[in-house]
Amino acid sequence: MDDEKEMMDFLGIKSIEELFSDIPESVKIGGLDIGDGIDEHSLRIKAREILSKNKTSFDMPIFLGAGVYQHYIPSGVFSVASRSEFYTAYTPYQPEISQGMLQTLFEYQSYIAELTGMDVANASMYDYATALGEAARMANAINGKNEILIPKNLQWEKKSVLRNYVKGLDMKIIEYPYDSKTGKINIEELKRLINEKTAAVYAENPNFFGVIDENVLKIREFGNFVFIVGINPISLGLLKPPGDYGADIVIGEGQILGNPINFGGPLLGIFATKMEHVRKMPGRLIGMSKDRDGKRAFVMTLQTREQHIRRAKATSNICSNEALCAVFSAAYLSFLGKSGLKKLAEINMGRAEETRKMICSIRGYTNAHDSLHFNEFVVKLPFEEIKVHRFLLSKGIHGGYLMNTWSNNSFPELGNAMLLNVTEVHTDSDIKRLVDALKEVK
Amino acid sequence: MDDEKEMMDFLGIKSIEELFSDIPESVKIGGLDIGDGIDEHSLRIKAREILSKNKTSFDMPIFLGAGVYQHYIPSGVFSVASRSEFYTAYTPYQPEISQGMLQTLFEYQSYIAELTGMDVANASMYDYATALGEAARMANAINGKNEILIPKNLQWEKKSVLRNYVKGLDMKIIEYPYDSKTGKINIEELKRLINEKTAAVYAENPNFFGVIDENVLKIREFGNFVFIVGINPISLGLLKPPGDYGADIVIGEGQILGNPINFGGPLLGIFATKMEHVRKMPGRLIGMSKDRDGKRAFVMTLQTREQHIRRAKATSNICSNEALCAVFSAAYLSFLGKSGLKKLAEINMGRAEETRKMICSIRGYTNAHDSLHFNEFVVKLPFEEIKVHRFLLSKGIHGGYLMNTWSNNSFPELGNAMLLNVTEVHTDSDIKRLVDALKEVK
Amino acid sequence: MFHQAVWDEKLIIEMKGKRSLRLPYEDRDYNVEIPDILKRSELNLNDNEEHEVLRHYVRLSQMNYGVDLNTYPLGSCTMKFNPKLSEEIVSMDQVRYIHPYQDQSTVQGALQIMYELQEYLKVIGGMDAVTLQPVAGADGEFTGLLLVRAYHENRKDYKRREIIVPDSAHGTNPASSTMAGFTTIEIPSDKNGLVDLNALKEALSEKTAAFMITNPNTLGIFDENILEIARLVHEKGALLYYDGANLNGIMGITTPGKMGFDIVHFNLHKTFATPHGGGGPGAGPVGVKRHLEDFLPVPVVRYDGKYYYLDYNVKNTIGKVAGFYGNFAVLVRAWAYIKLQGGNGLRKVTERAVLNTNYIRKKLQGHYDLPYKELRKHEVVFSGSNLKKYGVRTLDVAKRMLDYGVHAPTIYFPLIVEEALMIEPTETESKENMDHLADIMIKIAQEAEKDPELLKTAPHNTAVKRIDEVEAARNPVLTWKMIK
Amino acid sequence: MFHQAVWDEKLIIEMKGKRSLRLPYEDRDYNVEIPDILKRSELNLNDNEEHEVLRHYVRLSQMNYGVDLNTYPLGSCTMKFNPKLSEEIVSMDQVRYIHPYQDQSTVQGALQIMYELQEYLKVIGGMDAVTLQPVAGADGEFTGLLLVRAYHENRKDYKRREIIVPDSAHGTNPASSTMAGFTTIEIPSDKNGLVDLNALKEALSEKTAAFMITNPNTLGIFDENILEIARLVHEKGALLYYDGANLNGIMGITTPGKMGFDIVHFNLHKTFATPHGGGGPGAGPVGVKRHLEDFLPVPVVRYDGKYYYLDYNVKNTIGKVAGFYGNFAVLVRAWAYIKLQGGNGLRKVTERAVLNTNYIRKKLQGHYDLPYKELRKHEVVFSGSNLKKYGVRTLDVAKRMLDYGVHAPTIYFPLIVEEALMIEPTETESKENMDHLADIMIKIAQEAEKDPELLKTAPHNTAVKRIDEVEAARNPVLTWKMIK
Ligand SMILES: Cc1ncc(COP(=O)(O)O)c(C=O)c1O
Ligand SMILES: Cc1ncc(COP(=O)(O)O)c(C=O)c1O
Repeated sequence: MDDEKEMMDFLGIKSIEELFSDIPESVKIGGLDIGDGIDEHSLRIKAREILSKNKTSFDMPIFLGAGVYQHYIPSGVFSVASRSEFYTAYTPYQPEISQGMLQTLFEYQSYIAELTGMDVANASMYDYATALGEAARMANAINGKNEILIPKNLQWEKKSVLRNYVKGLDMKIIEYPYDSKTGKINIEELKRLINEKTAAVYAENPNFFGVIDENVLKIREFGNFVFIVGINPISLGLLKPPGDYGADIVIGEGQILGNPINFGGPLLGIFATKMEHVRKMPGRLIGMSKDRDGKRAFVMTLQTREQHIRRAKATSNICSNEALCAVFSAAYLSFLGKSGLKKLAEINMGRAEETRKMICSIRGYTNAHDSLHFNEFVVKLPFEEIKVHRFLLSKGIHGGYLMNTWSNNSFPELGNAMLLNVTEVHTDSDIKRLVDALKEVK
Repeated sequence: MDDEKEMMDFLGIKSIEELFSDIPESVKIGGLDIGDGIDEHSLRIKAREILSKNKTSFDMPIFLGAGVYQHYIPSGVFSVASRSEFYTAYTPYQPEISQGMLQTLFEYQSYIAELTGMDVANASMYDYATALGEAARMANAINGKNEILIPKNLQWEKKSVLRNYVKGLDMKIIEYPYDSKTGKINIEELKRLINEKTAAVYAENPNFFGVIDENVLKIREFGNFVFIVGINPISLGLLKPPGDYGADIVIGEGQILGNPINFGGPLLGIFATKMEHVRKMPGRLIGMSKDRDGKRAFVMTLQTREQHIRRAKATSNICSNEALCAVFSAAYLSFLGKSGLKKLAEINMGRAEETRKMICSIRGYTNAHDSLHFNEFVVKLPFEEIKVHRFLLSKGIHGGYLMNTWSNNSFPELGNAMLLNVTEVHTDSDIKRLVDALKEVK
Repeated sequence: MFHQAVWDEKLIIEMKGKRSLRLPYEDRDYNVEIPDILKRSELNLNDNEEHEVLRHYVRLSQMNYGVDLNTYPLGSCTMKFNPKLSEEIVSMDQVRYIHPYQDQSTVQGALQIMYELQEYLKVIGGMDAVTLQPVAGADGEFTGLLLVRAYHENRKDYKRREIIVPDSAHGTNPASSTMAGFTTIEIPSDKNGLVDLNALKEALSEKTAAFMITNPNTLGIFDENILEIARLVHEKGALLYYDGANLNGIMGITTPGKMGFDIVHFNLHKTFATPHGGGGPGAGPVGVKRHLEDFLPVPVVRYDGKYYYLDYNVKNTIGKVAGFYGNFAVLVRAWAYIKLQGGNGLRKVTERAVLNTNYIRKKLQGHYDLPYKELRKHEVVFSGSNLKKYGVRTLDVAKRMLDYGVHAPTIYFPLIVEEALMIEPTETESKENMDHLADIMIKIAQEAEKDPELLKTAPHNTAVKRIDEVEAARNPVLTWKMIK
Repeated sequence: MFHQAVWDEKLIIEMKGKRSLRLPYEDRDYNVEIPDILKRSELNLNDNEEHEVLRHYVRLSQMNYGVDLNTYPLGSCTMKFNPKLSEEIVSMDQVRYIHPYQDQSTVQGALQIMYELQEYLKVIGGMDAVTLQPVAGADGEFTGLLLVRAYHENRKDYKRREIIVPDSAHGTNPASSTMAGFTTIEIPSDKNGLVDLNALKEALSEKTAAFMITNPNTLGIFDENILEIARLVHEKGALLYYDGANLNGIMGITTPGKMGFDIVHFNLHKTFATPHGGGGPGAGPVGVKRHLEDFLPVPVVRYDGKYYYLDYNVKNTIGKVAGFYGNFAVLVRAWAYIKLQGGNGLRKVTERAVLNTNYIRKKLQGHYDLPYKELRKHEVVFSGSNLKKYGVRTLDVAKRMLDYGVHAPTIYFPLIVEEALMIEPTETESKENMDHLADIMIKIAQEAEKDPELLKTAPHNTAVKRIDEVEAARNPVLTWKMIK
């Protein structure tokens, strides 16, 4: 109070109102009708009250994946990310006093480049979906062409985001089909659709059905388009990196690497490319340099691509990104290391495949796609999707993603079907409960 | 693995066993039969499973105090105490690299000295009970006498701990009575019991009944003993500090100042005294000094009182203390500040007194002590203690401390009685629920 | 004197160790038969002990500056105190461990918080509807501009493909405009740093889709002509867009809605005290007036009086702008912040932010050039051009500030001020801190005269000395595999 | 090169601000009528903004060294990595917000964890019963010695009032002995640093209540005569007490029970990886053999196969040694640590700790004097007396180590080694770290010869330079009101 008085005296004003004398009376409002503030403790109680209405994966097993995934997050990851020097920092505009964040992001970029087999990765995009949008725009910037081929069985949210991202470029989105038996790319059809207007081909491995698709290996040779590959970063502990099969851009969901799902946000868009394309790349890049003593130092670099310098001509409008999520992921990958990542990929694949077999041996439940899967898979159900879902819920189990009920895609060929995800966090007993419950549905 | 191999090669050993060749085979064991280790995530699940059997004060209002108290702890206190530079440090044996902890403890000492009105406070004792034990021993060290007078209505746990602490000195513990109408010290009786053998008189304000007792003001003039006063540190926002009425030693429970109750531990023993007694004081002391550049610096001091130097002649055996709890308290007091502490004392007293009145206006429930109370009070019940308790529990309310059922003290003059605590964390609705439920017991 | 921690920290890949952290179910054998052609052959990573990883990042964190350490007067960024309770709340299982596709009956708490936040933002922005989906300010802009486009196209008005922005605009404004398929027309500010009404009039046409501004603008000056601007824009059939990054200067005093804006994005990580995370995540909800409501992204959170639900039925929805429902954990923090402040509290936030700004403005006047008028809202832009005579640039002033253990202001933005030093103290800095900040800056102005080398070689007390940024861009080393 | 963070940090009382943090129900009026004579008149504190308080302590924390930063080879203290999951668990509401007097049906989770921990410690200690109540190692010793006393007195053997300890014992041992009303008899170690059997025999008598040792001892040497020692002690009707601070050297290889000890205290904050908190809280549970079980403090946690409960019916209980049931939140962490390790894991902990110790022992041999034999368990004590010729003391070596960003070993303990440097690496240090530590210490030994001043004026890279400890003790300034 006294402080404010002193400051007002210094300014020679009698009331705070004077500081707002430049705001026309006609636009002033009487106040904000949103109630009074409350003290911290009352909010602590209130937040617990409200949030207790949520059921978490500790309250019931949840077999949902479909874009974001439950994984074990080492407690140390939270310790790192909750260092207030990290989380209360702004973008490292003054690098000399921000080496911690810069080096961590440099490590993140390096990890992603290593995993994807690409030359460079940026310091983050918002999420997988917007990374796809940015990738499509970048393809257009690279070759000036206007058509992008995407899988028909792409998650509808990604399609929708992509549509918005390329709208400004008047790019055409063309869907290529998949083989309904295997769930893999219909590679002949894809080949047929590629022509001189093709700016980019986008393929996912594993795809939305969880199917591992070796067809991605063939796409590069189909032409001179920008080849965009979407990955699950953990699967790269086992699978060939897209860099090895000619990808120009690799995108994916980085939430998977040590970030909690948080009801779907914040997430972390992975974005990697080849060095030759780097100046067309969206997003922030951290580079290694030296300080005036010749000591290794890190700094934001190639900023001339970015909006604060290039404005209307920037490669993207992105400014705030998901830096802290990248910190989570750098720490996560460091805790896991090479052996952990490989092992984790194995565990995911192994346990999901086991579960798939168990479920598909129940009468009426069948395998939708006769392929290898990473950590999720589609099962055809003998009952209405929603019925199975509700029955499971009544048993305290949250089933998978309902392929036709919840998706704006439709998959009529699947009939009633559920996309089930199994990772290392699903216990033996969780899986047994799921299988037992499925047996009981009638 | 390789590391270990390299180290073994360096040592010229072939197996780790060789490092244990000095342990006689006859004492070796086959292993520890406590099961296999589990991974972090499985433990995360298990811990939640087990702990979910606890009901917290967010699950039900809890009107228990009786030594440890529920208070609002600013979230920032946890942020401070969870800085790993603080919590993963050892005792600051190398002060130059430990200024953070040392300054914080110096601030804690200063806060306690200020609150209690004493010259100095140590950096912590284990808890209130052991602080009493140490105070009694210190009294004996000061004047060589052997009798300590304590209130009859002292919490039985404290009596028991005290007995153990003075056992080695063969001190005699004498209980002085209280006035059953007011719950205050029977001051004439106390005066009568004091004589030339009296090493110390111990009095509490507020006392175990929550009663505020102005009789403490008279005790000093009864003689030349060591006057030990037990306090609730928050009450000192309103009440005269014991330093003002002649206390030689002030003790209390520091948990109250920003530490969670944690099922009763860790706690924080407050211990303050006069400068003239400082060399008889138990526990660690932080002092201010200078470094070789003349810069202010902090350091552990007067260590010649302590066990690592004085060994069998030390003032106490305490080594590890409750430093981190003192950090909680220093941060807590800083967040509250002078105005907060005063206000908090008012809120506690005000709300508890209001609740007391509400309860005592229910037919059959009566005021046990016709006095002012701080934040707890004894109510005489019209039914068996345990019956009232169980009824409340069935209504999702945890009542107060059962004076005769749970205490090894007995308070026959009270009949069925409950010690109820109300602080700022008890909401209006909690209190209403309690009062309404009490009305319903039959 | 201040010195930042210095650890000669290796890159994680340069460390050596073995993995100590165990995974669930890792002791079993899995028969994973990937076709050879798809099998990964190499993975150039290392293994590390949990302990060493932790130390590595804790040490790195000590070499980073955050608002929890000291003053962070980064203009336009609104670096205010981030309540710790928000962090406590978002670390609850009920926030972390819920999946966006969960049956809505199992996430009523999450939906309630989102709904309440939507309602609060409507009031604060003076808008009729809000989407929480955009995940950053720029994403909010992009969303807003997609709405602009959808609005005009819905009216079959396809020729409106121009967005006008003032030259004082943040870079994201033109960049977002491009992303949404518009051409950006930049108009110069007038001599007061404000919208030049004549220039605006000239630029406006039937091709104008929207005029995009922030008020107070990036100089921290409130444009008193705002109603006239709104009239001009609307008269031409265009929409008026509000960049909410500067909401901290007017919250509770006025609203974008009241000023005539049709669309506003909120920067929750600025105005609403969610931590910036070293560069993100943020959240950039968008509010619109009634006539744009039907275009909002799906889903929208609704409440039927008993049950919260996600509504995908938005008539002319533009679809989605991010994968799910926005940055939920950031939304929760903003919700908590608003709950703590309440309506009066938010107004006080603004009042104090503006008081602080004008206080430091007056303290520094005379030591640094102050272009344009005196009265500012939540931020003030000085110019360091008075120090040029000593061979010292604003960059040097900024670097030297770091030596005193405070962060530098935003520099070289907005572009219309030469050698700009853009200071935003925010409401959470005490007078004591601002006096301290002013003392430092005044001292540095004196140092510039007496010992310009000291500034030009600054910083001296940070983990590293001044970095060669040119070299970094000339020979980019962007990953550890590019290190030679 | 390493530099610790330096902030010229005020005392909190020297700061200025107003309280920004609101209390529940603070807006009401309370009619609090305290009699004037009991009313406080003055309270010399200040008010501060939440933000500033937070920054103050965050900055201070950067000027503190913890095991999360780097190697912390403090002998006898077992500074190992503290699992982060333990911190996550104890921050749950179900740990923080439960009251010790709660109806036991509402704290079954807490009681289960305590019960399980008791059972684990029984096995690890080779004991028959355990109390979790003592809140530190020294409190465990005190409790153990009260049990010794109760045991003898129960047998009407009142003359046993002597506790024998070796001269290598930790200071808490004799101090605890005094507290429990015993006289301490210190016996010299033999030329191997071990219990001198003859001295022990001489000291033992009908007055001996117990012999208190640790094995491996504070030199890190395992006393091979332990069974003989146990025989001698028991033969004289005395008890054998195990100071568990050194359990990290034998866990899973042997147990105190197997070695013939009657009583053991555990240092959970050492062996069981609970963080030391900058000086505490710790936890010092005590295990006993059957013949002492009836004397344990109340309550004991029991389990009837369905229900966990607190049992106050212990026949000859000594009563209580702390206010409630021990340092519960510390117990939970130790429980978590044991769960993570399991039986085999704990054995591996010991193996690696011992391997690390002998590795660094061999690396440093020749650079520092190594008194006594080579083979050590979990710690090793060197002597810096070889550097005396350069005018350098162990203290100087320790201070110089800080300049390299590592913590110093324990110095001047045990007392039987001149200029002692007591190194305990623990199992959680990697080979790389130990090589680094050895390199630093070797380099310092060289510096001692070449540039002794460098050591005598060390440290140079810490927040403050070497502190005048003598002045601090001569004119104690123990609170801010004592500052002149
Ligand atoms: C005025 C202004 N507009 C827009 C933005 C972009 O916001 P974001 O970084 O959240 O994308 C910023 C951020 O600095 C800004 O200051
Ligand atoms: C050998 C030994 N015994 C006993 C203790 C005392 O333990 P605490 O500090 O937990 O009281 C210590 C602590 O340093 C010790 O090293």
